[in-house]
Amino acid sequence: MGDLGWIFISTLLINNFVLAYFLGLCPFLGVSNKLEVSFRLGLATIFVMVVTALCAWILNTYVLIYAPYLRLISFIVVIASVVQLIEMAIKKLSPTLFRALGIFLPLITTNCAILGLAIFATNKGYGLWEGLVYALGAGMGFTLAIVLMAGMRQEVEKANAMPKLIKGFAFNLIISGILSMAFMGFAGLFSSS
Amino acid sequence: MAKEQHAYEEFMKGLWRENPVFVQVLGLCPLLAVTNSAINGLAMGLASFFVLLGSSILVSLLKSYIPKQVRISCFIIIIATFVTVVDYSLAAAMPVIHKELGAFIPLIVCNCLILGRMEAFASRNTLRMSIADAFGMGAGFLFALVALGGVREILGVGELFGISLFGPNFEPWVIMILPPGGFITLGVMLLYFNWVEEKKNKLDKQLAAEAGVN
Amino acid sequence: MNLFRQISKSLSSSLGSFDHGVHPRHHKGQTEQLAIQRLPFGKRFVIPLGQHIGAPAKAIVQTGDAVKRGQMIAEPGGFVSVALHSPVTGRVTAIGSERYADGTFQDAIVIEADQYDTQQVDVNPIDWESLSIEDFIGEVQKAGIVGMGGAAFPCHVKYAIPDGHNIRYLLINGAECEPYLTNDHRQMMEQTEELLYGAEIVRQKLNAEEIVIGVEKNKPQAIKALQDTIKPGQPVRVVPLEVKYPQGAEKMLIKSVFDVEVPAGKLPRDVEVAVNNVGTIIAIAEYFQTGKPLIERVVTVSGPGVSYPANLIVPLGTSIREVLDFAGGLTEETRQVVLGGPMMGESIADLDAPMMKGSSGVLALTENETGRPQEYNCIRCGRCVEACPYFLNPARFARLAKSRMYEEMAESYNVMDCVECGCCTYSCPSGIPIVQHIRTAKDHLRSMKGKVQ
Amino acid sequence: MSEDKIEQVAGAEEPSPARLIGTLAIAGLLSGVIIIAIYLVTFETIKENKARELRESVFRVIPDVTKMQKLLLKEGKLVVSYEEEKGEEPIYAGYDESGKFMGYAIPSDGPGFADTISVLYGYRPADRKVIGMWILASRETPGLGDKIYKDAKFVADFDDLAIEPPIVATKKGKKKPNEIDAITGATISSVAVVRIINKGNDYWVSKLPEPGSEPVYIEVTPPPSEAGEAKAQ
Amino acid sequence: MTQKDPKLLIQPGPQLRQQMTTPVVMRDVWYALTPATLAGVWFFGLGALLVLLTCIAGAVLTEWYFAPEEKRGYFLGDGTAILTGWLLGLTLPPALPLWMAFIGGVVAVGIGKTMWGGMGANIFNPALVGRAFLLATFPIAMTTWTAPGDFFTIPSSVFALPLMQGVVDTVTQASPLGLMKFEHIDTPFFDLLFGNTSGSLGETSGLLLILGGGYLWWRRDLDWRIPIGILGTAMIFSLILFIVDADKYPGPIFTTFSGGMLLGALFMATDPVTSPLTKKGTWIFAIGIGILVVLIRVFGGFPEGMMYAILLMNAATPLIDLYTQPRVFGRELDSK
Ligand SMILES: Cc1cc2nc3c(=O)[nH]c(=O)nc-3n(C[C@H](O)[C@H](O)[C@H](O)COP(=O)(O)O)c2cc1C
Ligand SMILES: Cc1cc2nc3c(=O)[nH]c(=O)nc-3n(C[C@H](O)[C@H](O)[C@H](O)COP(=O)(O)O)c2cc1C
Ligand SMILES: Cc1cc2nc3c(=O)[nH]c(=O)nc-3n(C[C@H](O)[C@H](O)[C@H](O)COP(=O)(O)O)c2cc1C
Ligand SMILES: Cc1cc2nc3c(=O)[nH]c(=O)nc-3n(C[C@H](O)[C@H](O)[C@H](O)CO)c2cc1C
Ligand code: SF4
Ligand code: SF4
Ligand code: SF4
Ligand code: SF4
Ligand code: FES
Repeated sequence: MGDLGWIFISTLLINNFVLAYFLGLCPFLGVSNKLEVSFRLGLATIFVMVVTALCAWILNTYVLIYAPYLRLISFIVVIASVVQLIEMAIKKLSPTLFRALGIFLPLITTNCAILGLAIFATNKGYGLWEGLVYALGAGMGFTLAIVLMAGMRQEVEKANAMPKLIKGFAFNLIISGILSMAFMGFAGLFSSS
Repeated sequence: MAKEQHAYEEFMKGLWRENPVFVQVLGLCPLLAVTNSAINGLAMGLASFFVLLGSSILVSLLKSYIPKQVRISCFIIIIATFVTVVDYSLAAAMPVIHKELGAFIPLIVCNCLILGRMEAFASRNTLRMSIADAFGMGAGFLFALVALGGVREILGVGELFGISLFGPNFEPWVIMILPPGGFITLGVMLLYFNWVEEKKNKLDKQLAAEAGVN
Repeated sequence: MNLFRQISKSLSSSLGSFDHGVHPRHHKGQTEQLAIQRLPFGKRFVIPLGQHIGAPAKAIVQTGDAVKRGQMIAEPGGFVSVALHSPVTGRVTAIGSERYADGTFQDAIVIEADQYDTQQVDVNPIDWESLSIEDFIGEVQKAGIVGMGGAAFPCHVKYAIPDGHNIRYLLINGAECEPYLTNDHRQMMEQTEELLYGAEIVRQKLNAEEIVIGVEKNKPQAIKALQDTIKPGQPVRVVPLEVKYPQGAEKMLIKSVFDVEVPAGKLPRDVEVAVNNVGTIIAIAEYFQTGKPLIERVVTVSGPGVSYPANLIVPLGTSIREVLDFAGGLTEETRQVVLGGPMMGESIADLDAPMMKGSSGVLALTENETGRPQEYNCIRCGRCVEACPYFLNPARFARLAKSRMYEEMAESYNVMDCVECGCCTYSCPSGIPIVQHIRTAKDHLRSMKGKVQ
Repeated sequence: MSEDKIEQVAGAEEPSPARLIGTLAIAGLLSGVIIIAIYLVTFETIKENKARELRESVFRVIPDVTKMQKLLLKEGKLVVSYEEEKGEEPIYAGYDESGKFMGYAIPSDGPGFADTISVLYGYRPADRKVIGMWILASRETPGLGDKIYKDAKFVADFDDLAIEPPIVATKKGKKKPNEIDAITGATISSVAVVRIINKGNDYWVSKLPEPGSEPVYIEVTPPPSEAGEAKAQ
Repeated sequence: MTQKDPKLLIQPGPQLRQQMTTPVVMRDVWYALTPATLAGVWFFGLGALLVLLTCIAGAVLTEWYFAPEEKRGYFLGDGTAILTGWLLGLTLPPALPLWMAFIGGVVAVGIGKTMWGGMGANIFNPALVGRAFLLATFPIAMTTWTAPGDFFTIPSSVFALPLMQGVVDTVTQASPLGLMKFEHIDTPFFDLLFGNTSGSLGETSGLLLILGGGYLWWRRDLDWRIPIGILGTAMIFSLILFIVDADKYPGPIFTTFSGGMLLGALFMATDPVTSPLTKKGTWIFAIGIGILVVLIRVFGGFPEGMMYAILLMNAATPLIDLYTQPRVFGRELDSK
């Protein structure tokens, strides 16, 4: 397994952002009731993450070596502006998508998965390519998790059988727990042999 | 005096009745990510508390100068500033804890609880009320973090704040400190809150019914 | 992928069948060797005005009127409606509310038979060859002929082919896939000539090229009788079909015989086919040969709860009780009496209700057949999905109906395409009355639609 | 402040873009000032903490050392470095009180059971042996994988370990000088540590100078932390 | 009024039903499991029987506790709680402390089933949820395999006090999968077939498991596509690897007969509730499991991947169901 390959598999499956790092829980729990929307949000997240990785690398390489203390602020500001641009673009290109994602597009910005990506990639000292692959893996891992979750939630909501008491967040958290348990099966993948 | 009462109300609201975690289910990411022990929960809780309090004060003070159009950006900048302050202070004063919490301190910026409070409360209320609110919400968040961290630590390693509870032969429940344990424990705690709430509602109804009969 | 489809397609068509469906035991042994007998005339006949799909007929006789056997007593109430005729010579004793098989009350004409009449009718052949298609349709409507396959849909409506459509095949439905029933079987054996004669009439009137008769393979005698009677050069073909329920549902039959799917929401004529039941065609033949309208039909009386099962010619309007009594009455063990086949038929609430044009069978069932398993939650075993001949998703229907998500059933899962054949309920190990759920959903959806309009 | 006043502020006619940008700029400036202030206040301590941590780790993996210095690979040669330099992986040389070279501390990382494991290990070129191992960072399972640093016996296995042929983790009891005992229940993590060290050796051993010609400890230079601090000021 | 025929039933059609009912299906699975269970108890001794019974007790008590009072008989009557506990028990190490087994049963039914609304509503296989929970919670106890031994000797670990560690005082021995994964040692085929190896309580006798599976297939209780799909895929995948490097990777026979492969493929992946509805979906499900098992076994961190493979495909089942809806008769004909 090459390094890039391992970075990808690792963030996609083993260290899945949602299921192992608890990042991006708000959209994961908030939007995962509709499959279609989840999938689109996933795609949007992949895109924003890749852009973020690019921005983070540029900032790291050209700005932050001179002013490390600006790391957090500059990440936030740059990512927010980029997402703002994307939001405007989506509004123009696909009003349906814009409506479907509703309030969640701005939430992607203040989504800790995005900031977490930038910070983790920096902490790990990833270069440009590594950072981009990391972002791709993280975004796709997020999409995978949220799409699986949405499928399950749609199913159980149709069956509508669960006890009233547990409906809602408690239930979704426990499903996430089981999913996270299932994803533990990927631990150690490609690192044992 | 009435004011005093009010502030107290705000505080209790955040701590229990509208607990940001157990009732409003906000700020889950930092909550789950760091609560594999009570001490980490405490540290994270205090850090968030500080950021919330500081930002609330600043936002409440500056609210009339911030134009509506850029208020979110301003809030974020303010919050990010306080987070940076916490980050550096913690790194300087408590390097061990800082290493444990790792990358999650900067992520306080994204905690929607904090931004939400700025938007919904601090930017619309007096300094005094904002402080009370920040105290309440911060304490509520802190309480949730410590509770969750405590449960996970007790079962996960058989200790609380590093003090062994069950003796050396205890079989730790490893899952509790792993990610699935975080999800499941929080889910079960929410379930418990729902249950308490429902019981209370039932009791209230019963009391009301009895009052009606009398 | 395409290749794969084609192979599977050619395979399935060579078997002469459709996909999915169920294989209930067919229980036809009790009656399949019994020749058709005539049920003696009873005393009191009840002729409901609305015994077919469409508008009820309008009575044209009054209480006290004397009527002759075969005389028209009600005229069609619209285009999708047919005439009614008196099954006996006698007197009209009442016109009013009478009890139906399902327990409801509906308007009917009650006729007291004249005990001393011979009940003979004059033979009055009709020269069908000179009739225009419009007149032919009028005659069929006047003869009161409806589909005898169970639905009792006015037959002439099917023959009113709109411009731009034409019929290439007249498909005669001799599948008789419902367990227990053997009336079509016996008619194909005993009235082969009439069947072929009637088919020829309809073929010529519709300008169809060929007559195709689909018969399930478990009726070899019927297949042989048909093949022996067909004259060389006659455009008639007999197609043996796999024994499987619901082979006789018209869209399944068309798929089995021609390997063509009738698009959802479309009719057989859209694929250039007209489908008629064996009994329907024989009724047409009899009408044009002798002038006798639809006043009696062949009924199978069977089931473990009947002492002497039989295939009977029953004058319409005879009470179910008389039919059963003729067959030796019900045994002690009988729990349920069903009008029609056991899959599509309905339970009878009242044995004094009359036999109607669409009543193909009277079945007496015992605990063994009627006992229902306790209902359990759906275990998603997929048996219903594998059973549904329309490739619907009954498990999903059951689930959605329980949470009252009717709209989604229609929008995402095409519940309205369900023909209520019952395969899903039949196959469900958890004893879920899926068809019932579907009916509820459809009713709800129809009433919602009504409200919107 | 009452609700309606807020409404007033909000409902007033669109503030000019200049005002908006101005507000943001002021906010940015304000926050910049605060951030730089806290940075300056804490910088020294943080730097010191980090340096101390590093020193502790290095001292842990090379026995009997009291001094260390950072080395970087430049044009194929190891040179002493005092500054933060990007792009190059540093290693550290340890010396005893008398300034005698004792060994290198080499950082290396690779995939473990959960996430990347970062290892620092001591290497003595004289007899081509690993002389100590310490885990800098890992997310291995508590109670299982974390034995790679909590299990003293496992850590001790690396105190005297030949690197040729490449180190192997065995489950049958170590017999050869290049073997360590895998931790029962954490075989994967044990093997991962071994692989990470082998990877470090593959990269570094050929690049190190001949035994005996290691860079000497240069007393006069200020320690790295002071260099950094000087720069910041 | 016609009250002369009071006995007549009025019920909606269809009047006929096929004979199989859900409780009968579940009981068939009990019967199918019996031979392999007896063999497991025979090899691992009375301790194993205790572990199994404790699991069942945990599962049944949980079902009983959460069932509405008036419907308890109905809830327990379908036989699935016992089956869940039983299957969970079969996947556990024979010397597991009883208190852990009990917790496994409680979690299996509580989180795996009741929480979702009872039988039929769950998405994950309850027994495997229980097992996954136990494995992640007590990883050491759950991977301590005892060698088959004396029938009457019960390892003292079985009686460990609640919350306390168990001390295994009988012979422990790596399971065939562990030997293969970490030491590349093959186990003789004969042992795999007859179960004289260490491993989970009920997974060791390949032959008897196949016998039980065959019975279920004969009774039409399970969908043959699932075991065939899983085993076929896993065999092909491992054959390819075996050809690439026979020393490093296990061969197809070993893959099929070792560990939980047969138990999982025949009894757990086939759980109708948690597998797709349609034939096409079933194939996708089975092939997915086959690939994941070999992937995890060969390249992953665990010697055994069956449980995770099934759970992961369980999670994907709603999506599979959604995208393998059969084409409704007479619809979208032009898309052919
Ligand atoms: C589930 C189902 C089963 C049917 N089975 C038969 C059958 O066995 N024989 C038959 O003649 N008609 C059967 N029908 C009715 C046919 O679909 C069709 O309406 C009939 O053959 C048309 O002829 P008719 O109008 O002359 O009755 C069935 C319908 C359904 C929905
Ligand atoms: C409004 C309406 C118009 C119909 N027109 C025709 C028709 O023109 N030709 C035809 O073959 N069947 C026609 N049908 C009958 C159906 O195709 C079908 O035979 C009838 O619903 C009974 O089906 P079954 O006997 O299979 O249950 C019509 C049905 C309705 C409700
Ligand atoms: C929840 C869980 C966590 C585990 N964590 C680790 C780990 O961090 N490192 C490791 O090497 N093995 C870990 N394992 C065990 C491995 O999967 C594998 O079984 C073990 O390395 C085999 O070693 P053994 O053959 O010595 O028992 C874990 C197992 C479970 C169930
Ligand atoms: C063939 C077959 C296999 C089954 N496998 C399992 C299983 O692996 N685990 C389980 O908890 N229940 C199993 N069950 C029982 C039942 O389907 C299960 O408890 C449901 O998931 C409960 O809703 C099985 C049932 C059948 C018919
Ligand atoms: S707003 Fe932020 S903290 Fe709140 S739930 Fe959403 S992501 Fe979590
Ligand atoms: S009407 Fe029903 S019983 Fe008769 S042939 Fe058709 S499907 Fe079979
Ligand atoms: S009743 Fe409807 S859903 Fe059920 S099998 Fe028949 S057509 Fe399909
Ligand atoms: S046959 Fe019954 S139990 Fe099986 S999937 Fe269909 S509805 Fe569910
Ligand atoms: S807190 Fe992580 S996405 Fe919201």
